[in-house]
Amino acid sequence: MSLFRLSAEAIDLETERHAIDHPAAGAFVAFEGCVRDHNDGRRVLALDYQAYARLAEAEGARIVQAAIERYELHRAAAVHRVGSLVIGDVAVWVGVSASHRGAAFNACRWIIDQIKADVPIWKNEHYADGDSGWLHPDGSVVSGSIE
Amino acid sequence: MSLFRLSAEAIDLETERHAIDHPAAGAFVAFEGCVRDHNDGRRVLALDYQAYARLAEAEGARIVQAAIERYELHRAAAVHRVGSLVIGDVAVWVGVSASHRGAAFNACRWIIDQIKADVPIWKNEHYADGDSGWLHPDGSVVSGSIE
Amino acid sequence: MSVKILYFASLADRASCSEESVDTQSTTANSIYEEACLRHGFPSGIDKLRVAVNGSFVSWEFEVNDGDEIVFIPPVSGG
Amino acid sequence: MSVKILYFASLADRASCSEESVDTQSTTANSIYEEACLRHGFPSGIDKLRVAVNGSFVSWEFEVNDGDEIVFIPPVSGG
Repeated sequence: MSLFRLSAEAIDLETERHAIDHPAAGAFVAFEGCVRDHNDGRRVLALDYQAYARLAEAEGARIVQAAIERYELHRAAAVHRVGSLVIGDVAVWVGVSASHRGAAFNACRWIIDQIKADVPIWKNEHYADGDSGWLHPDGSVVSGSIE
Repeated sequence: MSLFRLSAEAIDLETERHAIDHPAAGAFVAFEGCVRDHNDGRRVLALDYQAYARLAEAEGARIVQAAIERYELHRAAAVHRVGSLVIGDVAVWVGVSASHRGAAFNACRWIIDQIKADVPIWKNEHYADGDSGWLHPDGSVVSGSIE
Repeated sequence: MSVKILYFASLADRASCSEESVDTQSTTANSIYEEACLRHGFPSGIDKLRVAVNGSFVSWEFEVNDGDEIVFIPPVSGG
Repeated sequence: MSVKILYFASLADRASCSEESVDTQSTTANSIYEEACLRHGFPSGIDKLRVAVNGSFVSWEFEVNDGDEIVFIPPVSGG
Protein backbone atom coordinates (compact mmCIF):
# COMPACT_ATOMS: atom_id res chain seq x y z
CA MET A 1 0.00 0.00 0.00
CA SER A 2 1.17 3.53 -0.67
CA LEU A 3 1.76 5.89 2.26
CA PHE A 4 -0.19 8.68 0.58
CA ARG A 5 -2.28 8.86 -2.52
CA LEU A 6 -4.70 11.13 -4.32
CA SER A 7 -8.00 9.58 -5.33
CA ALA A 8 -10.42 10.75 -7.98
CA GLU A 9 -12.89 8.13 -6.71
CA ALA A 10 -14.82 7.96 -3.43
CA ILE A 11 -12.62 6.77 -0.55
CA ASP A 12 -13.58 3.27 0.57
CA LEU A 13 -13.09 3.38 4.33
CA GLU A 14 -13.11 -0.37 4.82
CA THR A 15 -10.38 -0.92 2.23
CA GLU A 16 -8.23 1.88 3.63
CA ARG A 17 -8.60 0.56 7.17
CA HIS A 18 -6.87 -2.69 6.21
CA ALA A 19 -3.79 -0.73 5.16
CA ILE A 20 -2.97 -0.19 8.83
CA ASP A 21 -3.55 -3.75 10.12
CA HIS A 22 -0.69 -5.09 12.23
CA PRO A 23 -0.67 -7.91 14.85
CA ALA A 24 1.49 -5.96 17.32
CA ALA A 25 -0.76 -2.90 17.14
CA GLY A 26 -3.11 -2.29 20.06
CA ALA A 27 -4.27 1.15 19.02
CA PHE A 28 -5.79 2.27 15.74
CA VAL A 29 -6.81 5.89 15.20
CA ALA A 30 -8.45 7.13 12.02
CA PHE A 31 -9.43 10.62 10.98
CA GLU A 32 -11.97 11.45 8.28
CA GLY A 33 -12.34 14.97 7.04
CA CYS A 34 -15.76 15.32 5.39
CA VAL A 35 -17.50 18.01 3.38
CA ARG A 36 -19.63 20.07 5.76
CA ASP A 37 -22.87 21.81 4.84
CA HIS A 38 -21.53 25.18 6.00
CA ASN A 39 -18.30 27.17 6.31
CA ASP A 40 -17.76 30.55 7.90
CA GLY A 41 -21.53 31.07 8.17
CA ARG A 42 -22.27 30.33 4.49
CA ARG A 43 -24.20 27.33 3.23
CA VAL A 44 -21.99 25.07 1.12
CA LEU A 45 -23.50 22.96 -1.68
CA ALA A 46 -20.41 21.22 -3.03
CA LEU A 47 -16.71 21.70 -3.56
CA ASP A 48 -13.81 20.82 -5.81
CA TYR A 49 -10.32 19.82 -4.81
CA GLN A 50 -7.44 20.52 -7.14
CA ALA A 51 -3.94 19.15 -6.51
CA TYR A 52 -0.48 19.50 -7.97
CA ALA A 53 -0.32 15.72 -8.01
CA ARG A 54 3.40 15.20 -8.50
CA LEU A 55 4.37 17.31 -5.50
CA ALA A 56 1.31 16.43 -3.39
CA GLU A 57 2.12 12.72 -3.57
CA ALA A 58 5.77 13.29 -2.71
CA GLU A 59 4.97 15.63 0.21
CA GLY A 60 2.18 13.41 1.50
CA ALA A 61 4.41 10.34 1.50
CA ARG A 62 7.20 12.30 3.20
CA ILE A 63 4.81 13.38 5.98
CA VAL A 64 3.40 9.89 6.59
CA GLN A 65 6.89 8.35 6.60
CA ALA A 66 8.09 11.03 9.03
CA ALA A 67 5.16 10.23 11.35
CA ILE A 68 5.96 6.50 11.27
CA GLU A 69 9.50 7.23 12.45
CA ARG A 70 8.67 10.03 14.87
CA TYR A 71 5.85 8.18 16.66
CA GLU A 72 7.16 4.61 16.20
CA LEU A 73 4.03 3.53 14.34
CA HIS A 74 3.37 0.06 12.99
CA ARG A 75 1.53 1.40 9.94
CA ALA A 76 0.20 4.70 8.64
CA ALA A 77 -1.52 5.78 5.45
CA ALA A 78 -3.46 8.73 4.09
CA VAL A 79 -5.69 9.36 1.06
CA HIS A 80 -6.97 12.71 -0.22
CA ARG A 81 -9.75 13.23 -2.72
CA VAL A 82 -9.47 15.35 -5.83
CA GLY A 83 -12.32 16.40 -8.10
CA SER A 84 -15.93 17.24 -7.25
CA LEU A 85 -17.37 16.37 -3.83
CA VAL A 86 -20.78 16.82 -2.23
CA ILE A 87 -21.89 17.20 1.39
CA GLY A 88 -20.85 14.24 3.51
CA ASP A 89 -18.18 12.95 1.11
CA VAL A 90 -14.90 11.97 2.73
CA ALA A 91 -12.29 14.48 1.55
CA VAL A 92 -9.33 13.05 3.45
CA TRP A 93 -8.68 9.89 5.45
CA VAL A 94 -5.71 9.32 7.74
CA GLY A 95 -5.16 6.06 9.62
CA VAL A 96 -2.38 4.95 11.94
CA SER A 97 -1.64 1.94 14.12
CA ALA A 98 0.68 1.89 17.13
CA SER A 99 1.35 -0.24 20.16
CA HIS A 100 -0.30 2.32 22.44
CA ARG A 101 -3.01 4.91 22.06
CA GLY A 102 -1.00 8.01 22.97
CA ALA A 103 1.29 7.64 19.98
CA ALA A 104 -1.63 6.74 17.71
CA PHE A 105 -3.68 9.84 18.59
CA ASN A 106 -0.68 12.17 18.42
CA ALA A 107 0.55 10.77 15.11
CA CYS A 108 -2.85 10.88 13.41
CA ARG A 109 -3.33 14.48 14.50
CA TRP A 110 0.18 15.40 13.39
CA ILE A 111 -0.29 13.87 9.93
CA ILE A 112 -3.55 15.70 9.17
CA ASP A 113 -2.10 18.96 10.51
CA GLN A 114 0.94 18.57 8.25
CA ILE A 115 -1.17 17.61 5.23
CA LYS A 116 -3.32 20.70 5.69
CA ALA A 117 -0.27 22.92 6.07
CA ASP A 118 2.03 21.56 3.38
CA VAL A 119 0.47 19.41 0.68
CA PRO A 120 -0.40 21.35 -2.49
CA ILE A 121 -4.15 20.73 -2.61
CA TRP A 122 -6.72 23.49 -2.95
CA LYS A 123 -10.39 23.60 -2.08
CA ASN A 124 -12.95 25.57 -4.09
CA GLU A 125 -16.27 25.87 -2.26
CA HIS A 126 -19.57 26.41 -4.04
CA TYR A 127 -22.08 28.34 -1.94
CA ALA A 128 -25.86 28.33 -1.89
CA ASP A 129 -25.83 32.03 -2.85
CA GLY A 130 -24.16 31.20 -6.20
CA ASP A 131 -20.65 32.31 -5.28
CA SER A 132 -17.61 30.10 -5.18
CA GLY A 133 -14.09 30.68 -4.02
CA TRP A 134 -10.67 29.20 -3.45
CA LEU A 135 -9.94 28.95 0.24
CA HIS A 136 -7.07 30.09 2.41
CA PRO A 137 -5.83 27.61 5.03
CA ASP A 138 -7.91 29.38 7.70
CA GLY A 139 -11.12 28.72 5.72
CA SER A 140 -11.57 32.29 4.48
CA VAL A 141 -11.97 32.96 0.77
CA VAL A 142 -8.94 34.18 -1.22
CA SER A 143 -9.51 37.84 -2.12
CA GLY A 144 -10.24 38.24 -5.83
CA SER A 145 -10.99 34.58 -6.39
CA ILE A 146 -14.75 34.97 -6.23
CA GLU A 147 -15.99 34.31 -9.74
CA MET B 1 -28.23 4.38 18.78
CA SER B 2 -26.99 3.97 22.35
CA LEU B 3 -24.11 6.10 23.58
CA PHE B 4 -22.31 3.11 25.05
CA ARG B 5 -22.93 -0.59 24.90
CA LEU B 6 -21.30 -3.88 25.74
CA SER B 7 -21.16 -6.44 22.95
CA ALA B 8 -20.70 -10.19 23.21
CA GLU B 9 -20.36 -10.29 19.41
CA ALA B 10 -17.57 -8.99 17.16
CA ILE B 11 -17.79 -5.22 16.69
CA ASP B 12 -18.85 -4.31 13.15
CA LEU B 13 -16.85 -1.18 12.39
CA GLU B 14 -18.93 -0.12 9.41
CA THR B 15 -22.18 -0.27 11.38
CA GLU B 16 -20.71 1.63 14.32
CA ARG B 17 -19.29 4.30 12.03
CA HIS B 18 -22.79 5.28 10.88
CA ALA B 19 -23.75 6.06 14.47
CA ILE B 20 -21.69 9.24 14.23
CA ASP B 21 -22.87 10.51 10.82
CA HIS B 22 -23.96 14.16 10.83
CA PRO B 23 -24.21 16.65 7.92
CA ALA B 24 -22.65 19.52 9.91
CA ALA B 25 -19.66 17.40 10.96
CA GLY B 26 -16.38 18.02 9.19
CA ALA B 27 -14.22 15.87 11.43
CA PHE B 28 -14.65 12.22 12.38
CA VAL B 29 -12.17 10.51 14.67
CA ALA B 30 -12.39 6.85 15.60
CA PHE B 31 -10.30 4.81 18.00
CA GLU B 32 -10.06 1.01 17.95
CA GLY B 33 -8.34 -0.82 20.75
CA CYS B 34 -7.33 -4.26 19.52
CA VAL B 35 -5.90 -7.38 21.13
CA ARG B 36 -2.11 -7.30 20.71
CA ASP B 37 0.11 -10.34 20.40
CA HIS B 38 2.24 -9.23 23.36
CA ASN B 39 2.02 -7.34 26.66
CA ASP B 40 4.77 -6.41 29.04
CA GLY B 41 7.22 -8.65 27.14
CA ARG B 42 5.00 -11.78 27.25
CA ARG B 43 3.36 -13.39 24.26
CA VAL B 44 -0.42 -13.20 24.48
CA LEU B 45 -2.62 -15.88 22.86
CA ALA B 46 -6.08 -14.64 23.76
CA LEU B 47 -8.00 -12.80 26.45
CA ASP B 48 -11.33 -12.52 28.16
CA TYR B 49 -13.20 -9.39 29.16
CA GLN B 50 -15.58 -9.48 32.08
CA ALA B 51 -17.87 -6.56 32.89
CA TYR B 52 -20.26 -5.54 35.62
CA ALA B 53 -22.76 -4.78 32.89
CA ARG B 54 -25.29 -2.73 34.84
CA LEU B 55 -22.71 -0.23 36.07
CA ALA B 56 -20.49 -0.39 32.96
CA GLU B 57 -23.36 0.66 30.70
CA ALA B 58 -24.36 3.50 33.02
CA GLU B 59 -20.80 4.78 33.43
CA GLY B 60 -20.01 4.41 29.72
CA ALA B 61 -23.10 6.38 28.73
CA ARG B 62 -22.31 9.07 31.31
CA ILE B 63 -18.78 9.45 29.89
CA VAL B 64 -19.92 9.68 26.26
CA GLN B 65 -22.67 12.17 27.13
CA ALA B 66 -20.17 14.27 29.10
CA ALA B 67 -17.84 14.33 26.08
CA ILE B 68 -20.64 15.45 23.76
CA GLU B 69 -21.30 18.43 26.03
CA ARG B 70 -17.71 19.23 26.94
CA TYR B 71 -16.38 19.14 23.34
CA GLU B 72 -19.58 20.27 21.55
CA LEU B 73 -19.72 17.10 19.47
CA HIS B 74 -22.36 16.31 16.87
CA ARG B 75 -22.33 12.61 17.72
CA ALA B 76 -20.35 10.18 19.83
CA ALA B 77 -20.63 6.49 20.61
CA ALA B 78 -18.57 3.69 22.12
CA VAL B 79 -18.77 -0.11 22.20
CA HIS B 80 -16.76 -2.50 24.38
CA ARG B 81 -16.45 -6.24 23.87
CA VAL B 82 -17.04 -8.79 26.58
CA GLY B 83 -16.24 -12.50 26.39
CA SER B 84 -13.35 -14.28 24.66
CA LEU B 85 -11.18 -12.45 22.14
CA VAL B 86 -8.22 -13.47 20.00
CA ILE B 87 -5.30 -11.48 18.56
CA GLY B 88 -6.48 -8.70 16.28
CA ASP B 89 -10.05 -8.58 17.59
CA VAL B 90 -11.43 -5.13 18.28
CA ALA B 91 -11.87 -4.83 22.06
CA VAL B 92 -13.20 -1.29 22.14
CA TRP B 93 -14.36 1.22 19.53
CA VAL B 94 -14.91 4.92 20.14
CA GLY B 95 -16.15 7.29 17.44
CA VAL B 96 -16.94 11.00 17.52
CA SER B 97 -17.93 13.67 15.03
CA ALA B 98 -17.41 17.39 15.43
CA SER B 99 -17.33 20.51 13.30
CA HIS B 100 -13.55 20.72 13.59
CA ARG B 101 -10.73 18.25 14.09
CA GLY B 102 -9.29 19.64 17.31
CA ALA B 103 -12.45 18.88 19.28
CA ALA B 104 -12.83 15.50 17.57
CA PHE B 105 -9.32 14.31 18.45
CA ASN B 106 -9.49 15.62 22.01
CA ALA B 107 -12.92 14.16 22.67
CA CYS B 108 -12.11 10.72 21.28
CA ARG B 109 -8.95 10.58 23.39
CA TRP B 110 -10.82 11.76 26.47
CA ILE B 111 -13.56 9.15 26.09
CA ILE B 112 -11.17 6.19 25.80
CA ASP B 113 -9.07 7.50 28.70
CA GLN B 114 -12.20 7.79 30.86
CA ILE B 115 -13.48 4.36 29.83
CA LYS B 116 -10.16 2.78 30.76
CA ALA B 117 -10.09 4.59 34.10
CA ASP B 118 -13.70 4.23 35.23
CA VAL B 119 -15.82 1.62 33.50
CA PRO B 120 -15.98 -1.69 35.40
CA ILE B 121 -14.51 -4.00 32.77
CA TRP B 122 -11.62 -6.40 33.46
CA LYS B 123 -9.18 -8.06 31.11
CA ASN B 124 -7.78 -11.54 31.73
CA GLU B 125 -4.82 -12.30 29.45
CA HIS B 126 -3.81 -15.82 28.47
CA TYR B 127 -0.09 -16.14 27.81
CA ALA B 128 1.88 -18.49 25.58
CA ASP B 129 3.64 -19.89 28.68
CA GLY B 130 0.31 -21.20 30.04
CA ASP B 131 -0.24 -18.50 32.67
CA SER B 132 -3.14 -16.12 32.74
CA GLY B 133 -3.91 -13.11 34.86
CA TRP B 134 -6.28 -10.27 35.57
CA LEU B 135 -4.67 -6.99 34.70
CA HIS B 136 -4.17 -3.76 36.57
CA PRO B 137 -4.87 -0.54 34.65
CA ASP B 138 -1.13 -0.16 33.96
CA GLY B 139 -1.05 -3.55 32.19
CA SER B 140 0.74 -5.41 34.99
CA VAL B 141 -0.77 -8.59 36.38
CA VAL B 142 -2.71 -8.41 39.67
CA SER B 143 -0.59 -10.10 42.36
CA GLY B 144 -2.07 -13.43 43.38
CA SER B 145 -4.36 -13.66 40.36
CA ILE B 146 -2.06 -15.96 38.39
CA GLU B 147 -3.83 -19.29 38.24
CA MET C 1 -30.99 -8.23 56.53
CA SER C 2 -29.95 -10.05 53.35
CA VAL C 3 -27.80 -8.55 50.58
CA LYS C 4 -26.48 -9.88 47.29
CA ILE C 5 -22.74 -9.49 46.60
CA LEU C 6 -21.30 -9.85 43.09
CA TYR C 7 -17.62 -10.62 42.52
CA PHE C 8 -15.58 -9.91 39.39
CA ALA C 9 -12.06 -10.55 38.12
CA SER C 10 -9.45 -11.22 40.82
CA LEU C 11 -12.06 -11.06 43.61
CA ALA C 12 -14.21 -13.71 41.88
CA ASP C 13 -11.15 -15.93 41.49
CA ARG C 14 -10.30 -15.56 45.17
CA ALA C 15 -13.90 -16.07 46.35
CA SER C 16 -14.35 -18.97 43.90
CA CYS C 17 -17.77 -17.59 43.07
CA SER C 18 -19.27 -14.70 41.17
CA GLU C 19 -22.22 -14.08 43.46
CA GLU C 20 -23.38 -14.79 47.01
CA SER C 21 -26.34 -13.92 49.22
CA VAL C 22 -25.30 -12.89 52.71
CA ASP C 23 -27.28 -12.41 55.92
CA THR C 24 -25.59 -9.67 57.86
CA GLN C 25 -25.93 -7.29 60.78
CA SER C 26 -23.50 -4.86 59.09
CA THR C 27 -25.01 -1.65 57.80
CA THR C 28 -22.25 -0.01 55.71
CA ALA C 29 -20.50 -1.07 52.50
CA ASN C 30 -17.22 -0.91 54.39
CA SER C 31 -18.25 -3.37 57.09
CA ILE C 32 -19.78 -5.74 54.54
CA TYR C 33 -16.44 -5.78 52.72
CA GLU C 34 -14.64 -6.52 56.00
CA GLU C 35 -16.90 -9.53 56.53
CA ALA C 36 -16.23 -10.70 52.97
CA CYS C 37 -12.47 -10.42 53.60
CA LEU C 38 -12.84 -12.72 56.63
CA ARG C 39 -14.71 -15.29 54.53
CA HIS C 40 -12.51 -15.18 51.39
CA GLY C 41 -9.14 -13.74 52.47
CA PHE C 42 -9.13 -10.91 49.89
CA PRO C 43 -5.67 -9.34 49.87
CA SER C 44 -6.77 -5.77 49.00
CA GLY C 45 -7.85 -3.10 51.44
CA ILE C 46 -10.61 -0.65 50.55
CA ASP C 47 -7.97 1.89 49.46
CA LYS C 48 -7.45 -0.30 46.33
CA LEU C 49 -11.13 -0.85 45.55
CA ARG C 50 -14.33 1.05 44.83
CA VAL C 51 -17.81 -0.07 45.77
CA ALA C 52 -21.13 0.09 43.93
CA VAL C 53 -24.62 -0.43 45.33
CA ASN C 54 -27.55 -1.15 43.02
CA GLY C 55 -25.52 -0.17 39.95
CA SER C 56 -24.07 3.15 41.15
CA PHE C 57 -20.71 3.98 42.67
CA VAL C 58 -21.12 4.93 46.35
CA SER C 59 -18.82 5.83 49.23
CA TRP C 60 -17.59 3.14 51.63
CA GLU C 61 -19.78 4.75 54.34
CA PHE C 62 -22.93 4.14 52.27
CA GLU C 63 -25.78 2.66 54.35
CA VAL C 64 -26.89 -0.61 52.79
CA ASN C 65 -30.50 -1.79 52.82
CA ASP C 66 -32.12 -5.20 52.75
CA GLY C 67 -32.09 -6.64 49.23
CA ASP C 68 -29.33 -4.35 47.89
CA GLU C 69 -26.86 -5.52 45.24
CA ILE C 70 -23.30 -4.76 46.37
CA VAL C 71 -20.23 -4.97 44.12
CA PHE C 72 -16.62 -4.43 45.14
CA ILE C 73 -14.80 -3.04 42.14
CA PRO C 74 -11.13 -4.01 41.66
CA PRO C 75 -8.96 -1.70 39.55
CA VAL C 76 -10.50 -1.81 36.08
CA SER C 77 -8.59 -2.85 32.92
CA GLY C 78 -10.95 -2.38 30.00
CA GLY C 79 -9.94 -0.91 26.67
CA MET D 1 15.66 28.82 -22.53
CA SER D 2 12.12 27.43 -22.33
CA VAL D 3 10.31 26.46 -19.13
CA LYS D 4 6.86 25.07 -18.37
CA ILE D 5 4.78 26.87 -15.73
CA LEU D 6 1.75 25.21 -14.07
CA TYR D 7 -0.96 27.27 -12.37
CA PHE D 8 -3.40 26.10 -9.71
CA ALA D 9 -6.34 27.48 -7.76
CA SER D 10 -6.52 31.29 -7.59
CA LEU D 11 -3.45 31.71 -9.83
CA ALA D 12 -5.02 29.52 -12.54
CA ASP D 13 -8.22 31.58 -12.35
CA ARG D 14 -6.24 34.82 -12.71
CA ALA D 15 -4.01 33.49 -15.53
CA SER D 16 -7.05 31.91 -17.23
CA CYS D 17 -4.91 28.87 -17.93
CA SER D 18 -3.46 25.94 -16.01
CA GLU D 19 -0.20 25.68 -17.95
CA GLU D 20 2.03 27.73 -20.23
CA SER D 21 5.40 27.34 -21.93
CA VAL D 22 7.55 30.42 -21.61
CA ASP D 23 10.77 31.49 -23.38
CA THR D 24 12.75 33.51 -20.90
CA GLN D 25 16.15 35.07 -20.16
CA SER D 26 15.42 34.88 -16.42
CA THR D 27 17.44 32.37 -14.45
CA THR D 28 15.82 32.28 -10.97
CA ALA D 29 12.37 31.18 -9.81
CA ASN D 30 11.90 34.66 -8.36
CA SER D 31 12.49 36.47 -11.66
CA ILE D 32 10.29 34.02 -13.57
CA TYR D 33 7.47 34.78 -11.12
CA GLU D 34 8.01 38.53 -11.63
CA GLU D 35 7.61 38.04 -15.40
CA ALA D 36 4.42 36.01 -14.81
CA CYS D 37 3.05 38.83 -12.63
CA LEU D 38 3.58 41.27 -15.51
CA ARG D 39 1.69 38.97 -17.91
CA HIS D 40 -1.20 38.01 -15.60
CA GLY D 41 -1.41 40.69 -12.88
CA PHE D 42 -1.14 38.26 -9.95
CA PRO D 43 -1.97 40.15 -6.74
CA SER D 44 0.29 38.14 -4.41
CA GLY D 45 3.97 38.78 -3.74
CA ILE D 46 6.39 35.91 -3.20
CA ASP D 47 5.98 36.29 0.59
CA LYS D 48 2.51 34.72 0.16
CA LEU D 49 3.59 31.87 -2.15
CA ARG D 50 6.00 28.96 -2.32
CA VAL D 51 7.65 27.65 -5.47
CA ALA D 52 8.38 24.13 -6.69
CA VAL D 53 10.67 23.07 -9.54
CA ASN D 54 10.35 19.58 -11.05
CA GLY D 55 8.14 18.40 -8.22
CA SER D 56 10.16 19.63 -5.23
CA PHE D 57 9.85 22.76 -3.13
CA VAL D 58 12.83 25.09 -3.75
CA SER D 59 13.90 28.54 -2.61
CA TRP D 60 12.99 31.60 -4.67
CA GLU D 61 16.71 31.95 -5.53
CA PHE D 62 16.74 28.50 -7.18
CA GLU D 63 18.51 28.53 -10.59
CA VAL D 64 16.11 27.24 -13.22
CA ASN D 65 17.24 25.18 -16.22
CA ASP D 66 15.90 24.70 -19.72
CA GLY D 67 12.92 22.35 -19.72
CA ASP D 68 12.16 22.70 -16.00
CA GLU D 69 8.59 22.50 -14.64
CA ILE D 70 7.89 25.47 -12.37
CA VAL D 71 4.87 25.77 -10.08
CA PHE D 72 3.93 28.75 -7.92
CA ILE D 73 2.11 27.39 -4.87
CA PRO D 74 -0.67 29.55 -3.35
CA PRO D 75 -1.58 28.90 0.31
CA VAL D 76 -2.89 25.33 0.38
CA SER D 77 -6.37 24.37 1.66
CA GLY D 78 -6.57 20.58 1.56
CA GLY D 79 -8.13 18.46 4.26
